[in-house]
Amino acid sequence: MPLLQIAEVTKGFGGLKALRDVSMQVDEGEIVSLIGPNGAGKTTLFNCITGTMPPNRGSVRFRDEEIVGLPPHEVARRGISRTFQHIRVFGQMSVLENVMVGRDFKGRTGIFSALLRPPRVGNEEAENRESCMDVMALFGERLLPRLNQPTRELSYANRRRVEIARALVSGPKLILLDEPTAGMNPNETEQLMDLIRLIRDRGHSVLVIEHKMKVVMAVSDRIVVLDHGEKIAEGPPSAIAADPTVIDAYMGRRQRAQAD
Amino acid sequence: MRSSRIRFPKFLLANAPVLSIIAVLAAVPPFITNMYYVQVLVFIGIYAILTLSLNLLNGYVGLLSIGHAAFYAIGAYASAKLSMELGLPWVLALAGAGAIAGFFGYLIAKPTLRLSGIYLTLVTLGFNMILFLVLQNWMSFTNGPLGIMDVPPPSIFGFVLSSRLQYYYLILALVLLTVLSMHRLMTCRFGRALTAIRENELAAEATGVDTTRYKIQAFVLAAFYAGIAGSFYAHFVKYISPDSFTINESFILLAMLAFGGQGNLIGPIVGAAALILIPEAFRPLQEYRMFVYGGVLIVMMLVRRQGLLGGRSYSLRWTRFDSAPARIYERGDKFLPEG
Amino acid sequence: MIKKMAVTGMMVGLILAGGIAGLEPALAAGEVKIGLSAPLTGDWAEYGNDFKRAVSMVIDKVNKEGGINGKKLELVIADSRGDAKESVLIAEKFVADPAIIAQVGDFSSSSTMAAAPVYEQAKMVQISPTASHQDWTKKGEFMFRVVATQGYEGPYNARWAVNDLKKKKIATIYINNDWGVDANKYFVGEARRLGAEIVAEEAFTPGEKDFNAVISKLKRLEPDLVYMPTFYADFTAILNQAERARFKPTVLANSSLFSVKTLEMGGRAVEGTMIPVNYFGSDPRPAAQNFTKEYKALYGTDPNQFAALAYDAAGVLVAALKAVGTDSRARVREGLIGLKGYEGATGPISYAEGRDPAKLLVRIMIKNGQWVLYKP
Amino acid sequence: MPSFLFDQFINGLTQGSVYALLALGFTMIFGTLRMVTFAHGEVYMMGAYMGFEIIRLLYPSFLLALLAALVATAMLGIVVELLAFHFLRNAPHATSLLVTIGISILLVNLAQKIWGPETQSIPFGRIDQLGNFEIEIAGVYITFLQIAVLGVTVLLMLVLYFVINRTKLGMVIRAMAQDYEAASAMGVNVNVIYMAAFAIGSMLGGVAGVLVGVYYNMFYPTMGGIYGLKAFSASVVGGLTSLPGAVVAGLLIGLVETFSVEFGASNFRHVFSFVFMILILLLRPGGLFGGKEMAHTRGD
Repeated sequence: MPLLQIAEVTKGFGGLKALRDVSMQVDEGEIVSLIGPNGAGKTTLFNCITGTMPPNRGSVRFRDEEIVGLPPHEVARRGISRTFQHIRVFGQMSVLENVMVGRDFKGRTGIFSALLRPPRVGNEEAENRESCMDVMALFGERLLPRLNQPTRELSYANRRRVEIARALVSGPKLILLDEPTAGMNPNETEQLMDLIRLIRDRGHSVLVIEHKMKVVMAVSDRIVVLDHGEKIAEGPPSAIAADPTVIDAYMGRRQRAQAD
Repeated sequence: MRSSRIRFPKFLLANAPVLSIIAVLAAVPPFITNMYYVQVLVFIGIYAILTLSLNLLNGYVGLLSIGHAAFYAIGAYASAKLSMELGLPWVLALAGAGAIAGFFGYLIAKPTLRLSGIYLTLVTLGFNMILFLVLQNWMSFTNGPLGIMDVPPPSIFGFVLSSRLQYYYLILALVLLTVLSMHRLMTCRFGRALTAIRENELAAEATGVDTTRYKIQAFVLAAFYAGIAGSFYAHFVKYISPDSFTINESFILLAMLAFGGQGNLIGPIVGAAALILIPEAFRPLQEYRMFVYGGVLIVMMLVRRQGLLGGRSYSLRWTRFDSAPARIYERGDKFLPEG
Repeated sequence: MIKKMAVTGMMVGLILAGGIAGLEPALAAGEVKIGLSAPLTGDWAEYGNDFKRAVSMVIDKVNKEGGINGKKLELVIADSRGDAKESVLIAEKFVADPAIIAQVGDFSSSSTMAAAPVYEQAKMVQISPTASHQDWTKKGEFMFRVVATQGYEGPYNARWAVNDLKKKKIATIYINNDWGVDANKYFVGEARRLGAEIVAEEAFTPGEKDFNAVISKLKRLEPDLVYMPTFYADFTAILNQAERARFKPTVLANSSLFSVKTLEMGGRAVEGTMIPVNYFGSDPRPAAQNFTKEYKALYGTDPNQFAALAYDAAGVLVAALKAVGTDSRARVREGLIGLKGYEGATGPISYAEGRDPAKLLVRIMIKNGQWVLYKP
Repeated sequence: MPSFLFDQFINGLTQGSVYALLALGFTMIFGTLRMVTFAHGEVYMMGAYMGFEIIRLLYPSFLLALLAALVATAMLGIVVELLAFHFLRNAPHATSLLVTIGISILLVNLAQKIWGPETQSIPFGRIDQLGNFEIEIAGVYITFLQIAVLGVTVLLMLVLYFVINRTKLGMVIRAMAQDYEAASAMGVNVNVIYMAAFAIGSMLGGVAGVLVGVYYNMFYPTMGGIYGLKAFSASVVGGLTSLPGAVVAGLLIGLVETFSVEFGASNFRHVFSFVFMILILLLRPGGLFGGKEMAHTRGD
């Protein structure tokens, strides 16, 4: 039974059809890459999965439960966390606080327990801090020295790492990474590839949108290719690299442009 | 294991700045002979609570509400009615007033939270206008423009307040309770969720924060605190009428918050104090006083838009003596910059 | 960096200026002060300034005549903006200054009532020229009123309308503030008791300008008299708009309308309006004549009802001080109660039977654009 | 239709056109700047006083009065835009809102100092010289001023509608309303256009001031207050960015208020317009005619 089952998802904005009958799946412990030219509907598919923008038609089943129509926070609580194409961190909050928010939905401190502060609240906070430290340790020296720094003062790559740490800290079953290596230099990209593998080894399945073919080919177990809102190919990296329709989708555009 | 004997002085030293402020506020007033100054402090207390409650919405969650005086009014009228017609002792009337104001906060928040920015602001403005007009025209219940008179003084377990100093200590206690409760709320999961909503609502939602529920809770809390301030005002002045709760009152609260700075617990208090002291200090100018008020507002917004103390969160603790529960994140510790 | 300096400079400047201004002015030995709390800004600024002019006139005159037992009187004026919070703080400021022996003010009932407990506790006389809330004087022993309450003027007008003018179908248009609500309630109560039929009671929110809707409604109901407890601005607006709609009812109103502004802004639309007044420009009584002459000489305009009431408030206070001296606040109260035969601009004032003075009302009306004595 | 209903209908239209005229100014300013201003009531008041001074002192002609009001309110509008928006271009809403509140406090007190707190009016002699004929329809007398207010409102709306939708300046203003950074990237001198739009909005306030001031013949420093907020609710109900919406909403509110007086709830007349505003905000956040997409948070 696949972890994530997407069937005939369609999403339109007025006349424009961003996604047309897209079906795919992600299995336990798998790294699936979602590739395609700009505007192919990749981020829109992410938004359909996470509930930010529910699809017009089609179903998304996660661990055999239909999640279309659920608000984004319910989807997150069921074990799907995500990062965004344009980094969305809580700028004025410190790095530690940012990551702690990722795990806060597991806590039970409401208004009254916050006011009365039973010992449970203290333990919960400490426990939360503890798991945040574990996750941030994955990034070695990058985040740990900057725990109390406001996130807006961090470099682009570090802010991206905070976003990933925030998505990881709640121990999601499936993590959606939206162009994680965008804006990173080759060295940082290399480190991120190791991180993605590490994430998979720690038991999280990964669905990643990526443009750098080097990363896609090296990291993915399977690749899904979207073009103009339609799935045009799916399969292991080797098959996709040789697939004529994929090449046409990427290259064809240039040839057709030259022909006109 | 640290014995508590050593921990207690550490606690004192760490919170020395806060404790010393409270000590001064508690010890000095009995020696002030001129009751006028004590009375000004009482009004600063009332408006500090109101501005802090507005800060919950504007400062922490980023919802611009310009009708906050409506909850202040609901608290005042509810408390007066509860104590005069149901004969409730003041403490219950206070809690009742807060609860009723909170309930109205819920009524306003529930249907309007899916609206964005300026539209939500306009609903709060509309609500303030409607409430003012209802208070002014519902003769049978609120006695309309004649207002409600002879509101009984507050009494705590039978002890009836009479001297202005007693009122001062009561409002001081209420302000401290407000600040303590807001501090506790803000430094745990609840506070992080509100700030996350302000910083980036979409990311907060995707990270598992039920933004709608938290925004409603923030509204209910803000209304509750404003209701508490309203209840104190009613029993302190003992006469309430609609024209103390007009839209101008909401503008004054907004001005205090913007002037003092929002997003932390100190800015609103400083703002409330400043915008009560300035008109009082310039009273001899009589009608030119309002020119100073308007002018100061404009200059502050142009020169320092986050207000005097806005834009960052302050901790009044001396971290060197921090006796907070044993720090468990050693790994991060060794990287932490000193102090 | 400049911004930082600008802000700190501004704050330091404010605090310094505030500190100096807020300091208690050094108490000259034996100096006696009277406090005046009135709305110098805000919606009721106009009437606050009437207070300021009339009361300063009285104080200056007394000082010219050598003050009270040789001591000069100083007037401390504070702007309450007609706001309850401000008037409570002003009350505290006055009460805290030992030199202030009594207080005149405030204009609106709400600010007067909010401040009453402060004056009561300090046993300082609070005399309001215009506060009309029926139960205000019950708030304490030190609350004195100069204007006749609506509990007195309302029934008086009702008797005038029903018994003397023989009107049976009456409508009312009243301003929806504390004064207007009382004025309407007591008039309508008495008028119904006397057998008249009240066809409509129309309240309007202060600041309202468009009365066409109310006028069209009343035109349909055809009342034979319209009772209008309002101020001159709303009153003239209603009647101007009524004239345009060819609706010319018999109009009875209140002493609040006695002012040259009513004539100026009303023109022919207000012809025939009848009102009872305490003070009346061409009232032959010497007290009224002197006041009118002095006020016109000093300020160049004819005084209105509110100026006359403030003039009398200061007048009775001075009379009381002359009687009981200026050393104790509480004795000022006795001075006022013991006042005998005080002739004010608004008629004789005595607090013997109670602190709501029974004021004799004179009936006047507008004829050829002038206020004249009313002749049936 | 019984004559008194028709009579009230005319009253409703006149009252409504006053709100509509004022709402046009709000809509113009909000439509371009996306900023709410609380000083517009006071700009309207200043415009009224300008008209008052010209007609009273100089020469009782509407045109001259309107001209003076236009010039004064345009300058005032530029000052407000400069203080409240120009320097605070990327500041949060609340900051600019507060500066406009500060400005409105200053303007009211300034007017109280210059013209005194009491209500003033144009002497009757001068008013009649402005031309005061009436027409009578079915027993109802409609004065020249009532027609003027309604006529000018509709005229201004058409002119503005044309300017906004058919001229180059209009196109630029609409572009800036969507995304002023993009517009400035396209070489649009954003600051000048903002000032122009704000000046036009304020001039609308000036026209309203003269017309409404003379119609009611009442001039006092706090005349901007309740009318400012009422016009505000009209422009919100109209959709905050739609000029025809503001006019229709203003007329609608005028009619609702008038008939609420007719059917017995005269002191609740003002409550209806704000209840009306909240209902519209909840049910049709974009207002009657406003763009729908403005209201919802967009996920991207």
